[in-house]
Amino acid sequence: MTEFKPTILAFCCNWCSYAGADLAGVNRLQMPPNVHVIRVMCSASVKPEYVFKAISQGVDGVLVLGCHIGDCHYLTGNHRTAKRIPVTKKILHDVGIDDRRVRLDWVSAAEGEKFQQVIIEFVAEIKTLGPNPQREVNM
Amino acid sequence: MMVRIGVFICHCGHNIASAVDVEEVVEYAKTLPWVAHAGHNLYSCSEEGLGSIKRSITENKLDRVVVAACTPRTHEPLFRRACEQAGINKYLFEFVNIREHCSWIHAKEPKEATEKAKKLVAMGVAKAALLKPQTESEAGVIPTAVVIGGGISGLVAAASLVEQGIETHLVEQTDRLGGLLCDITTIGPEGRHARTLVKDVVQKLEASPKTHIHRKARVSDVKGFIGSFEVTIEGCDGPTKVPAGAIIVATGTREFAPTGEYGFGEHPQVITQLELERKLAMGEKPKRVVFITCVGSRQPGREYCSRVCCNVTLKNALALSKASPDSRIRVIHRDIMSSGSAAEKLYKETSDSGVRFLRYGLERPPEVVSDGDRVNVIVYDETLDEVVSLDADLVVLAVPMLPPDDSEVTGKLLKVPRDKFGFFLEAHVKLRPVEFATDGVFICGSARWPVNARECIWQGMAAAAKASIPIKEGKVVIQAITAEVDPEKCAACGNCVLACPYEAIEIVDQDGNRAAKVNEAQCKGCGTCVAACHNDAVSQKGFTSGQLGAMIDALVKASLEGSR
Amino acid sequence: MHVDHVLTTCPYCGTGCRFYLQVVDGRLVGVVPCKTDEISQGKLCIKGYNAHAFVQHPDRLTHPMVREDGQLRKATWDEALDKVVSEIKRITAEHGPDSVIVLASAKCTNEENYLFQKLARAAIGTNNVDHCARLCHASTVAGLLMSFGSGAMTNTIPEFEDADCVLVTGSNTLEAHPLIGARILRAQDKGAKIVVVDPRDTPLSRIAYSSIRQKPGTDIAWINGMIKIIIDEGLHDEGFIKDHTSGFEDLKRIVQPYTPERVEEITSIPKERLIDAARTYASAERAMIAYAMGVTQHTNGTNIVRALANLAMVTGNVGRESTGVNPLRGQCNVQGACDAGGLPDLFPGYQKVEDADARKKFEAAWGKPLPPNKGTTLTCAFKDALIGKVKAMIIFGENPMLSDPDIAHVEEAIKELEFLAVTEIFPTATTKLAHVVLAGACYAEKDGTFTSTDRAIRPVHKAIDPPGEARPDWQIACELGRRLGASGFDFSSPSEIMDEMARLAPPYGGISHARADREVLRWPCPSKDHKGTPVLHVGGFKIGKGVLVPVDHAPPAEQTSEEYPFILTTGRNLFQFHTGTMTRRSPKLEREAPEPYVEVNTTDAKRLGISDGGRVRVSSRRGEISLKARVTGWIMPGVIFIPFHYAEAAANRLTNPALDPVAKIPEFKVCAAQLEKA
Amino acid sequence: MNDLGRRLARIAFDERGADILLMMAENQGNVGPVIISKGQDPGDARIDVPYQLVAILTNLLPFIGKAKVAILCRRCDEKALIELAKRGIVDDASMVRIGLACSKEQIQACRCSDCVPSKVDIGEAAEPCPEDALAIELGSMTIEQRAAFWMRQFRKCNKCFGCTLNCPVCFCDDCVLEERTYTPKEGIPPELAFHLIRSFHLADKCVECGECERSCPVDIPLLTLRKMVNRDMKNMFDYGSGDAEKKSPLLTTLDDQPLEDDGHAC
Repeated sequence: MTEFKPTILAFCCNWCSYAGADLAGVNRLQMPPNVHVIRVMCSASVKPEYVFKAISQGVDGVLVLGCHIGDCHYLTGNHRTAKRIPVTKKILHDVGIDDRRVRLDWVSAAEGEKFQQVIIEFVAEIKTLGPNPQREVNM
Repeated sequence: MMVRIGVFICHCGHNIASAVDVEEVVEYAKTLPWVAHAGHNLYSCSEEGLGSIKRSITENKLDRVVVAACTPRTHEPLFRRACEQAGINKYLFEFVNIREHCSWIHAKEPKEATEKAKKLVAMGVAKAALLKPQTESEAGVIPTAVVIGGGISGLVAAASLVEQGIETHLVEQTDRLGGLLCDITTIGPEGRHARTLVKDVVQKLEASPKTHIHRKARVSDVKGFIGSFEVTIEGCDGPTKVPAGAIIVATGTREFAPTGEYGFGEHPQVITQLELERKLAMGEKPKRVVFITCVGSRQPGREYCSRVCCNVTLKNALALSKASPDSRIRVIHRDIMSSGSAAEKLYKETSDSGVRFLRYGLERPPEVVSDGDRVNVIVYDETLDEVVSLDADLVVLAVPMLPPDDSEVTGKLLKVPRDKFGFFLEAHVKLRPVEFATDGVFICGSARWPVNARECIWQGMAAAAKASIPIKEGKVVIQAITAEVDPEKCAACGNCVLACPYEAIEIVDQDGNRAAKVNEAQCKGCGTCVAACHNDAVSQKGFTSGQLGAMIDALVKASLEGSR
Repeated sequence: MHVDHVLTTCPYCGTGCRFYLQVVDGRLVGVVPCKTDEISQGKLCIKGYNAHAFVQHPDRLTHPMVREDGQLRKATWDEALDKVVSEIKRITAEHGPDSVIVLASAKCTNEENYLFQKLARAAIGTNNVDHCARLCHASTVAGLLMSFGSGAMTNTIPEFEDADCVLVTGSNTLEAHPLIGARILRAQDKGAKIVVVDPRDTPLSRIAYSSIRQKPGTDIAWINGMIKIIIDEGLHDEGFIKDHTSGFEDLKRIVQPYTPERVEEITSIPKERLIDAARTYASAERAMIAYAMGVTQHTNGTNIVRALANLAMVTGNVGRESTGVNPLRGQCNVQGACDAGGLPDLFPGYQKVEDADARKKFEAAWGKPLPPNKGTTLTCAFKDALIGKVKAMIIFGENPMLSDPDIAHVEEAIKELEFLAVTEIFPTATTKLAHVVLAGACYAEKDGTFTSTDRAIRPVHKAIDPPGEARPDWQIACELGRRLGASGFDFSSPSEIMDEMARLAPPYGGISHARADREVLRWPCPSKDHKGTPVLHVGGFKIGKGVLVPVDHAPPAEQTSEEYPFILTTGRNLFQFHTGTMTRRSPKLEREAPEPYVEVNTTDAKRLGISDGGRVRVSSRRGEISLKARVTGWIMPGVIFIPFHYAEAAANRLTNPALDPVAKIPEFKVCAAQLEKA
Repeated sequence: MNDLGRRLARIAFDERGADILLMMAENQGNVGPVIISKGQDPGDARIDVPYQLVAILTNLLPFIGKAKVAILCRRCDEKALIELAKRGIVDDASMVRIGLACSKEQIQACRCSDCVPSKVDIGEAAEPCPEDALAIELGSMTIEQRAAFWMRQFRKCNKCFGCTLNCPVCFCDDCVLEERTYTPKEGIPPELAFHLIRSFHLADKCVECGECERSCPVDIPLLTLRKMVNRDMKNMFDYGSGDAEKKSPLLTTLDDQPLEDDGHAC
């Protein structure tokens, strides 16, 4: 059996998490190569539809990263994220998809290390969960 | 429509090439749909690199460009400009980050890094194919500013604006200018005379024909957005509508009235710092004075430190101590917050001058007992571990500064946020100080947070400088990442209206068809509304669901095909 | 504002779902499924929900047109009808009535089809009347008539959900007959075993108990193989065979060589799967067979149908509820068009034109001598046109330029015609070639009845007026009949037409519009007090004994070769219907399946460097088309599939017009093709 | 015209001043929706066939204009109208609700826990059904079992869109599920995302009328899924659809957590 290499998608807001990811890079913080970042302006623009789409097409895990509550470049944008993503996870859970495949976290522009930490933890978690069963469906 | 994408992979010297096999990524890019050309550069951002991209655009008749290099946060403008120079709309450019997000963080896994870079490029290409040319809209700017608040911050801001030749309306609630400084003798630690300072600034202001001072007036309505606000000023002669390009909020602060605390309001000997200032201004020199600090602050419900009160206490204690050799000045404090070398010097000087400092704790606060003419302050001194009784002619309470009563109204008028205490919140403390997140509205002085006069002056100047930028430029460019509504699709359910943090969306009736409409100048491009819309009637330029969906599809395709 | 909810029957497949058309001030705005309908039970498929969408499309034909100087131009009804009549009169005068053919329509009502065949037989004087049943279930009609004495579905749609086993073959039921598919799924939810035999994985086969893929064109082999296993294992119903069938010994003999091993060789069905399927089917208390064009559209289609009938009879699965052989008919009224006599050899009610007694009855009723010989079929008519035997065609609502095999030849044939009149609701590839185009009314604009695949008479009600000057086809047929000088074309309503048909066609004897509105009547319904017949052949066959007809496997007409190494098979998808005349003008349907594609097996695609979504060229000995590849594991290697809905890449440019000798149905399901990356 | 029809017409037109009445009636053996204006014959009214009248109404809204509409309303319909009014889709003031108490059988069929309209005009209030047995069973399953259950159900889906078309609170003319943005696969069954996205869209508005489930040709227990998500919304945000006072928690800020500006500390 070949080793399971998860495919992970991360949505990062331009102002905090994407910058945090950049900082991680600048500091050469090493992390597993499974995460692919899509830059959005605010975590609040991440439609749950994207998460559902990715999961149902076989992506193994989805990260949604935004500014800390109170730090949102758009005042209260991430407040909506803070509510939508938990609902997204619940719905996945209800139909039998392990909701640990989706994670919401806050990473500021200064938190390169936290970004690294989140990636390392998430990739490890997804590896323990194994491949997304939806992969099979879509083959 | 023809789609011909050019993909340029950057070596970034060794920065990328040491981990990512650039040539392999180039070969991969050539197999992707719509890719008409794929190449690589040693340094894409160099003159040579940019030149080769521009040449390739012409030679290969490219209509979209994808550069896989570093981070868009620093280099996107550069490549966008290059595209523009080569005749491609700059919004037909897509940046793929394979340095910060790939080579640097997977430095020891070249194979994996290369595979990831391929996927990132595939995602970028998928998005690029769906990019649409955008026009940045520009809006004119009315060369007028409105400053709300005639305290020292507002005065300085207004003065700074008129000095730059900008027509400025200053709106003051009372009939006097200078705000709290009018009630204050000197401002420390340097001991400048407050009124002189105010007079200087007011003179400068009044000397300019560009100044319009509205006394006994308030702002009753604000419409519009950066560059074209319409501010209604309610003055003695009724309302005036002032068109303005920018607004500065300098509504200042007020002193907390500690009614009921330490006999305040009960014993005439118990007064606040500001009342002491008035007495000092009238030449009174009380001898036995007890100062109590942190009255009503740093405690549940008002947890913050008001920052200015300790220094004011020190300044006044020192002044009284120096005024008569037999004075007995005592300061009962929880901590002395006097940071900075000047303030520290003041503290030392005060202490050396014979002022006695006693420390109390929140759990055992001092008590004020009156016997008619005099009052006694009974305090448990934590340092001495004993209860001390201090007799006093005057007890001065250092109370925190509060936002003005009408800060909520002001906040709503301007659609700017306040914190839980009612002070205004700027857009970002570090990235955008003195600016509100709402473009064209600025903040200075103690309305933002209690600050001393010196800081008020800095902030007033800073806010004026920021406010003058759009006015001087005469236009504001709106980056084409705003939200737009397809009225055909829109069900007018109002989700976006509720979700928008900027109140930039409204439901309008157009020929009987109700649909949401985005005010572009008010939209900041966060996309919150996009996620709130269930049928994709709202989309964000440059981040459409089609584009992001295509990125996901590309990742899935590249990953699943790879795993097969 | 005036809102009406008009109860009518769906114009798409033959399931016969009923819904309310929402009409607001003469405008169709939506569809509400009828919750009290026995068939649809308040549910519909996506086509049903969009059945209003095309009706008021701006492309609708709103007035008659005649060709002048090579161009079609607007004409008055008088002008257009007179033109048809004068041309038909001229041609019959010169070449005899058999030089004319009338194509009836599976999209028109029973009443209209009755008139179309009457027009051909009584007004023109020819039995040359046929319709697209020729292309779908001609082999069913022929095959089941021979085996059972009746050419229709033996049982009813609701019975599917109570079966213990459903053997589905050559039917993509969930897509082509969604609500029948749903009933089959409900049976599965209740514990039934579903066995699907199909060269492609279908949405149904993917959920079924057993999904078996056979090489296209090898059906008799696996059916005979199953019969052999059943007999060998003693799973056959001896009592039933003895009491109700004839020819068992011959059958037993002919299936002997079809050992599981040999069947595997021919069909590539693993023998264990075949054995399991045989046991599952034979041991079920109530087992139903459902099939569609995957069975019928072969040069030996009639024989495959007979083989299925054999399978059902040897296991005693005929004449009881939730059993039987159930051809699923693909158009709203393809059953009714056959019932109403839109066939060259049959009067209404399946009475043979060659039968003198029957002829006498109709001659008496219609007051005119009728031709005694069988007419020509639709498929043969095009060949006849090429050799000058057929000179004129009157087509009601069909589009042979997309639906018939080898379109290039169809076009050639049509161009040979001296005269072509087409009644249509939309411009089609066929109307483009017509000399006269008559604007017809669609299902929402007229009254009448459809007969669904399970023989239920389903009322159609007028919800709105036809657009512009368009007229219902029954009125057009009446006008033509009258102008051709025939009597018996003076109907004032479809209800009157049904009354005449009921008098002449015994299975419809008890049918009237009033009854059909209140009751679900399934023919045979011989009298006004008869409740209709849900299950056929209860207590035995009307013809005495069911005929077990020994049939042998024969290879398809066209074999793969080095030049054409793929087997091309064709069919439908869920979202489009037939030639797309209606569905492609329904935005929500078109959006679901907007462009033609060819399904290619993953391994074949890899070998040829074809990527999913990439463009490919498919060619056969007859033509070539270019379209998008859909790479999938759901089709066998070596087989490709193209839906035939799309004019821009018409599958029927490639298909083989070779015919079943009995039913004259073309072999749409198998031809040899080449596939290349474009 | 039967008695019930007469009564409905009286309530709608005479007592409550409606211009049109939306109800169900029997005609030639079939029961269907009927819309009549004042003075028109309501026919033989029926209440035992659960047509989703609010969904029928929303389809007709563009044509109704300012007319005052009386509508036969179960408790769930009432809640649906509230959700629609909250979003400006219907004007609450132009709605005349005729309260219909559901029968015991209907309540059981819907596993309905909130079944009595605010005012009962027709029918008799019956006991609610406390819980959805399937939801409980699914809740007690392992996640793999639950996935197996739903995947088997969803594989039956043949994308008729009956669940959206007949949904009283689905009001978009064009649905994203009809496009290929989130469900790129052509053909059936649709991807899992189809059902997930629909669940999310309904999270803050489903009134559990059960019409999706009744409309489903392949018997997917969609009402159970709706109930599961609604329970989540209740647990997470104390939100229940059909309450005019409650804004969707998915659109508002985090109420009880005021903004904190970390910057002040520096």
